[in-house]
Amino acid sequence: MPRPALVRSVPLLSTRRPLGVALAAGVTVLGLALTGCTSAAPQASSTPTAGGTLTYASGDAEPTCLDPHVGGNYPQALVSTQYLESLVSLDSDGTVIPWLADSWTVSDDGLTWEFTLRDGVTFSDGTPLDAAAVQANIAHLQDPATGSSTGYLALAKVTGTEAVSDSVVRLTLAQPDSALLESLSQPWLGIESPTALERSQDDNCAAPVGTGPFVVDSWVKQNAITLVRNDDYTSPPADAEHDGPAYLEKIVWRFIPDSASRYAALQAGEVDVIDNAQPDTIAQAGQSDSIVHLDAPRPGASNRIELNSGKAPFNDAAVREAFIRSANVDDAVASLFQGSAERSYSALSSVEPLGTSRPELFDYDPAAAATLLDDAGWSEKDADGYRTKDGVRLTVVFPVSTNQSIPAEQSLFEQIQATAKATGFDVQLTKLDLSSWYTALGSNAYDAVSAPYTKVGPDVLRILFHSDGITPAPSGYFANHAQVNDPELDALLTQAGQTGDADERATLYADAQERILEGFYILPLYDQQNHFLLGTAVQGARALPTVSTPTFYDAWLNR
Amino acid sequence: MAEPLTDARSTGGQRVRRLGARIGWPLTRRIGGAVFVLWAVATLTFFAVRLIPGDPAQAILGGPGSQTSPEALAAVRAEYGLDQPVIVQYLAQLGRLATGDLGRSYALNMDVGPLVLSQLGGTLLLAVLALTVAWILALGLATWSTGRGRVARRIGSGLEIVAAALPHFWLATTLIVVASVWWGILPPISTADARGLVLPVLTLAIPLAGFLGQVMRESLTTALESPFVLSARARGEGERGVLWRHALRHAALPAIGLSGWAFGSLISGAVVVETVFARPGLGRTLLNAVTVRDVPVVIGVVMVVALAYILMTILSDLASRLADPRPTTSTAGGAQ
Amino acid sequence: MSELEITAAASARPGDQDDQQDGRPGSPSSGPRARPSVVEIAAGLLALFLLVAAIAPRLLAPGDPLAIDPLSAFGAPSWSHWFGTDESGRDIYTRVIDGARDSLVIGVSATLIGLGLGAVLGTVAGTLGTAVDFTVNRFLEVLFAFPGLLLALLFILVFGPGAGSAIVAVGLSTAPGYARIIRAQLLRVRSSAFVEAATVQGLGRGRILARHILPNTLAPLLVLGTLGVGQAIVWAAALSYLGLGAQPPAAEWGAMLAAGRTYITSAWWMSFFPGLFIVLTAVCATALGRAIERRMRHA
Amino acid sequence: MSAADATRLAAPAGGPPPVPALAVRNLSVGFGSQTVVRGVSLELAPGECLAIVGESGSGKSVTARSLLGLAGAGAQVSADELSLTGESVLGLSESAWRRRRGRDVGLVLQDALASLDPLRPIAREIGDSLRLHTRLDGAERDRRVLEVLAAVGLPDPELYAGRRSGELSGGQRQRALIAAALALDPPLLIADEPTTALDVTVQAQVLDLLEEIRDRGTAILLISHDLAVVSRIADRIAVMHDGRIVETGTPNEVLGHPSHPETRRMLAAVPVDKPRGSRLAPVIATQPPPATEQIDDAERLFVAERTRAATGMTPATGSDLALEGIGLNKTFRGPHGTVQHAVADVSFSLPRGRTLGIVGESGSGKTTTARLALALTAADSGEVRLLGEPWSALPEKQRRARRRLVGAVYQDVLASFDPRLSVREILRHAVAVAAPDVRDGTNRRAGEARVGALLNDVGLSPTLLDRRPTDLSGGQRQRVGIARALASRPQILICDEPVSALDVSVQAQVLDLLDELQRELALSLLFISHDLGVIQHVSDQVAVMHAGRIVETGSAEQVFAAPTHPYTQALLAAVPRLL
Repeated sequence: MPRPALVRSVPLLSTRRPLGVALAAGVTVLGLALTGCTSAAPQASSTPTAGGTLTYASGDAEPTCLDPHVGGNYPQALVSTQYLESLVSLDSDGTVIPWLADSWTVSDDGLTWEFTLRDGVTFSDGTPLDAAAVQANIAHLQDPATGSSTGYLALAKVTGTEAVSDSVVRLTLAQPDSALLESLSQPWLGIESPTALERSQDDNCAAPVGTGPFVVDSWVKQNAITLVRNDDYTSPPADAEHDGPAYLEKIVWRFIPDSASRYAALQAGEVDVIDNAQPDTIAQAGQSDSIVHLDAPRPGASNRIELNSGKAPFNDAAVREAFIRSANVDDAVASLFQGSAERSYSALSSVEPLGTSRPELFDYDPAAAATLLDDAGWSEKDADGYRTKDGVRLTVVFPVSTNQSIPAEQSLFEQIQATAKATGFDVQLTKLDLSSWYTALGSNAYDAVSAPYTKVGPDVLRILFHSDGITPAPSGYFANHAQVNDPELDALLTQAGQTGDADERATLYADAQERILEGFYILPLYDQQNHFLLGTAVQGARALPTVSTPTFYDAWLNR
Repeated sequence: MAEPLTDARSTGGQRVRRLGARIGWPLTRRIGGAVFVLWAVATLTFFAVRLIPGDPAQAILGGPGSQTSPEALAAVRAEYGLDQPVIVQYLAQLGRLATGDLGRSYALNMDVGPLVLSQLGGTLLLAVLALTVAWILALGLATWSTGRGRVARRIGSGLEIVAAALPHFWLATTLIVVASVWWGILPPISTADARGLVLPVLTLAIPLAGFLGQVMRESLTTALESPFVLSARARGEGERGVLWRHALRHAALPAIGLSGWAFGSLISGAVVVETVFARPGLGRTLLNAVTVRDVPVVIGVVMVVALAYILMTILSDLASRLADPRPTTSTAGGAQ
Repeated sequence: MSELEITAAASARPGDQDDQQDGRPGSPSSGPRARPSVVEIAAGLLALFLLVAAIAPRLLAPGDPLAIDPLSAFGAPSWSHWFGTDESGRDIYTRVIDGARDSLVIGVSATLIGLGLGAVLGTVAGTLGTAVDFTVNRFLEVLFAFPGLLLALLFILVFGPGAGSAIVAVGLSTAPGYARIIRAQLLRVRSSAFVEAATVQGLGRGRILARHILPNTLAPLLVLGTLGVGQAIVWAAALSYLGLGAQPPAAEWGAMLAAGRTYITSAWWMSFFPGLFIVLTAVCATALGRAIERRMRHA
Repeated sequence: MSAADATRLAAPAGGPPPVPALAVRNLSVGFGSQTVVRGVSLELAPGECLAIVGESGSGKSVTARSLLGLAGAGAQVSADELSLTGESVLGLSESAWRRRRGRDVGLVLQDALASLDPLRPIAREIGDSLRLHTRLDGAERDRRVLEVLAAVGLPDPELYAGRRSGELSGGQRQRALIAAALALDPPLLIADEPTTALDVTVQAQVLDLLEEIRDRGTAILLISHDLAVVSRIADRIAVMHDGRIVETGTPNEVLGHPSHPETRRMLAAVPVDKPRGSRLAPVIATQPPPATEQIDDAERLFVAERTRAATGMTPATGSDLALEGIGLNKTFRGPHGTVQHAVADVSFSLPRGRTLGIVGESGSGKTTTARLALALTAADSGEVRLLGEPWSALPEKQRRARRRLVGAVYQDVLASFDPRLSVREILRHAVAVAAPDVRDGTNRRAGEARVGALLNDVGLSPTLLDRRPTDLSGGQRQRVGIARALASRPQILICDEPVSALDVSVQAQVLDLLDELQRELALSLLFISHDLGVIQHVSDQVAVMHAGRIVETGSAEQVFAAPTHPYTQALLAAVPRLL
């Protein structure tokens, strides 16, 4: 039984995450945790058989629109991976490989890209895939009426498109963007039928039309999306296991928000695959013969607590360091995640090759924390044992999104609350629903927060730590929750985003990470958890190495 | 049991007419009252949701996490009339509601009417089944534990009290663990066939049965001590006959009156149960809509629930009147 | 005077016992003064235990309910941890005992708010004339048409989550029920023979209200309240499940139950014991309420 | 009529001694340690009517129920013999009992409204016995139900078969109940107070019906508290007291030559044909007068006050009418816009110090008249004047000050007490309302004394002061009610059915007390009752009400001796008399 990658065990995380722009790091790409382990199939010897219905149970919120161009969050990516395809993909080593585009070229100044499309591909509504179709997709993403968020930002530097021929499309950029290919590989930039895009947004949201191995058949809100096999499928990515149509006849995509119910459903055989598996169930699955674990940490940022350096008390680096030193994260991760998550000491996901890890900066050292606080003027203690300075209590307001933090993570925060209390921090956890949580962030009513960010490549650092990210959008949204405002860091990140030279880029990102970690802006916890549990009947399922969404093209049922 | 009516035409007809007179006038008043309640519910909800912090335009554009441009926000505000004064928005909303138009969801890219309709069936089915099962459980326990001595009575009323104290979500999880994980006899989530309904229905029905049972037991005791039961026994009626032909009907009266209220509490329970069992339905829709500030959906669901509640109350009144044709009618209780 | 005395003597004759329905001593009206039943004693003891837990938790559980010990997390019930440990290695017994205060405070204050509001609404409706009665009744109907949980949800979303909000929210959503009961009781008392008798005696409206109607209307509140506390705790637990109740690390039972539910398949004790205490409290409250009711009815 | 019935009708009266319908020897029934029936023996032949008479608590109902095996949970029944139609039923199993009930013995209870399931049509109730004991199909049962209904004299049985007990009049209801017991034509019918709640004319009809049934050959065991009622149809009377049968005999023997003191006491208590002012209850001075100093004080105070009250009684105005109703009309709106005239054109006058009796059957408007007199209900037209001054016409605020002049005594006296209050509190409140100094608390001691005096006035021991009314007997309660009415030193007492709920001997005591008080305190009494005997006994003037109108009025002697109105005549004819 070749068990799939338990290589890195990880935390999981739950629902929707806003995705930021992908940046492109030309050639460099990330290896996924699935390395060498693309299949979750327990019986490698069997021959795939066609047919059958696979039931997938998602713990994420049900998308409000199945077209990932609209908005663009992870739940959309999960399901659209089954019916939409991108121009390029990544292989398990992180190398960009052809998908709907056979090949591509870039001009020396990095401002003009030409993609040659694969021959003979048609959308499932019969529309042929051609240059005009790609143009229509880019136009759709850039049209404000679409309401695209993730895809829109990914294409921020694209200023024009042109059909060089039926099969060659040219993109013109305002500035060089070495992350372009990675951006295009993301499911949020999946290519849809231009004919279908002509329809009203409602229709398109209900059943987007792509070139993928499955087709959206029906969507009963709050119940299930039914996907059926695309029998005319011709365009698997270069790293697929087979050609032609998928094995599965049908996928029923369900939403079971309650984690206990979801796992019970898998145990009872009512569903075949669940996502957002909880640590205790992963541990149980490890001892079970009937359930297989698939671990696919997401790329981009690690899961971390961001400390708001924009206001007191964390505008003082010493207090930030004291907080980090006073938090016993290691024990908490060990007990809560039961081996399914590994502690991170980096701003980036462990799947990012350019990540820098500095364990020594995040040691649990309450004594050092106490000294730091004493020196910083927080030397008094009040009746409850909390430190004060000038009569003000050392309070850390920590809003927790119940949508974004799984129970184990919420418990982790409680343990941090408890250990930090010993040093004299009054950590005030507030569980909030997503809207309230964003409102709290938007009104700067937080001292610490944990917000996940998924994105391919180290360019995520620019989004999270460049001072541009402090200014909120009209919606109140901003990505730089640590409110890092460091001109030198800004320069490093801008430069890294535009350089064409891989070594230089690596050095620049390394420097940038040093500044971030040594500035104690963040307390890294672990990778963004992305665990799937599969019934043993499911064979050949794997996660795409782009943003770790599962694909069932190669999957088949061994019942 | 044959209807002992001798002249079905005349007496039956008269009875129908008398019944009609008894119900007719209250019914028209009821309809007036219902319209008022619907209006008030819509108004309250409209302003209550408005009090929740958060920008509706933002909700429309994919929630606060999305990165929207000021232009898009302005466009949406204009499109949905959000730039109008609140009172204008309120009147517009009322106007739409009056014509049966529930408006368009901010978050779900669809009209509220079809959405609510598509979710209504599941919840109604759940609620009606749960109500029925609760009745069966309560009646079963009452009949089992009556006339079997003190111990049985104690056990019966003890079970009722415990059942009424069970939190829905805990009961649901326990049922899942026992029936699905340990025994593997029932699916833990909703399925296309009826098996998937068993656990959700039980989850809702058990606590409710506890309530109904408590109410029923009290009136059952009274009924069993009444002279007409003695009369029936004197005619040779056995325990079972006394119970089914006489006492239970009296015992059921207050519980029938409670059914309107019970329905309301089932809807609250449905919020939890639909989440746990991943069932489509109004409860889950409502919870989601509230968390993303989807005002039209919230109002739409609340209106439909209020309407269903009103209908349920009327039905339970009607049932009370049918079960108890005596002219002194008590209004359906909303008692706890 | 002798004649009157004689009458007095006559009236004391043993034959004058006409209220005893043909001498059936087994009839239910005769027994209830009897000493408390086993169930009542058990409920009383449990109530005492909970009260001690709420007032002086350290007496029953000397440990710190917030003390984490990650390395002994998810411990099954054992000699050192009677109820096991939770995901952070906190002792569940200690937390359950410590949670009594929060849970009881939530249950009691929510019930007080509900009852208070209900009493005011019910009394206002029952005393201030038909116009007010009509208005209040319509208002109550509207509140009834709202699913209780939605009322609570809206309230919490407007005012933010937390124990305080949960208390008010639960109180608000139970108030209409109480109001109806109280109004019905008031109407019954108002049209009762003894109120009429007071009118005949020449008592003024205000005096009748203060001396007869209100005391008799509000007397059942104690029973209602006792019965309501258990339900309020269950309600608050539901809000905690939806993540809208008490905030961490408070050891409120509903929050513990909700947190433990996640681990139901691997650590049943995490949700079992808080759940057990919720149910026990509700049962205990109901049993006590019933006992009080019985005694009041036959007093 | 069924075939069985026909045979029985034809059964010869003579011949060998028939198998007794009921034979009981030495029956004892106990509940726990308490024995309520002690060694009762009875025998009842077919076609015979035996009446068991006794007051509440005498054990007569338990006896009756034991004969059906329905003595109740926890009852210990023992007997040397207990047989129905010659077959022993001692120690029968529950299911064997069930087969006999309804078939071998039928039971008719008091208060048909409660004894017929109010939710089921009477046809179903009657058909139940048929369903349980025969194999008749639905149509046959329906036919038999109609037969029985016709046999009990319900007019238009087809119309009534589908109605529920609440939709019938009292008489119809009682007939239906009897029909239910007779559906299978059992040889023995046990009727437990079958006429108690009924109006006198209806009562007469029901008694006629029972007589008819008896004459058809059914043995009837009639249970009643009312000697006059049973004397009418019983072949033999058994007087029960304290669980024993103390006297048995024919009506002539028992009523004419009562041998047991209990029988004599019961007979004496019957008010019918007893002249106004004569005592009904025996005077037995077994208890010394309360002699504490405090009571003596109270007594003195009370006497002094009474003297004052008597002197101040001289009317300020010239009227010698205590209460006067002039042309009173009151209508109520029915459920569907119908108008019911509860009281139509009623005038009455109550001279000072006298008693006006208003008598009428249920629904005659007498209670509405009482409420109008108390100014609890406003008349549509007409006026009530008090001591010659406006009363009903006053606004309540002004009337309130004068309310202390009028006291009221109620039928359901228990309901008229605030359930939270003890006797002491009830009386203290009543005293306080009338006396401002007591109310202010400035003269608390005087208030206490007055309470004691009142209690003494109505013949109650001060030991009862801290009890609650629920813990008192019915007679004691009514005395407290009277004491409360007297607290404000009223000049007028309005008594609405004050003794209807009481046993006849207790009733006698209360009537004596009222008579006593009237003379002592110079009270004017408006006395309302359905009971002609009581009215005759207490009244100086009588008004007979029927359908909202006063059909006849005059002095008691005149009305009872020579009624002019046909309704009064019918009413008087229906009154059950002792022989």
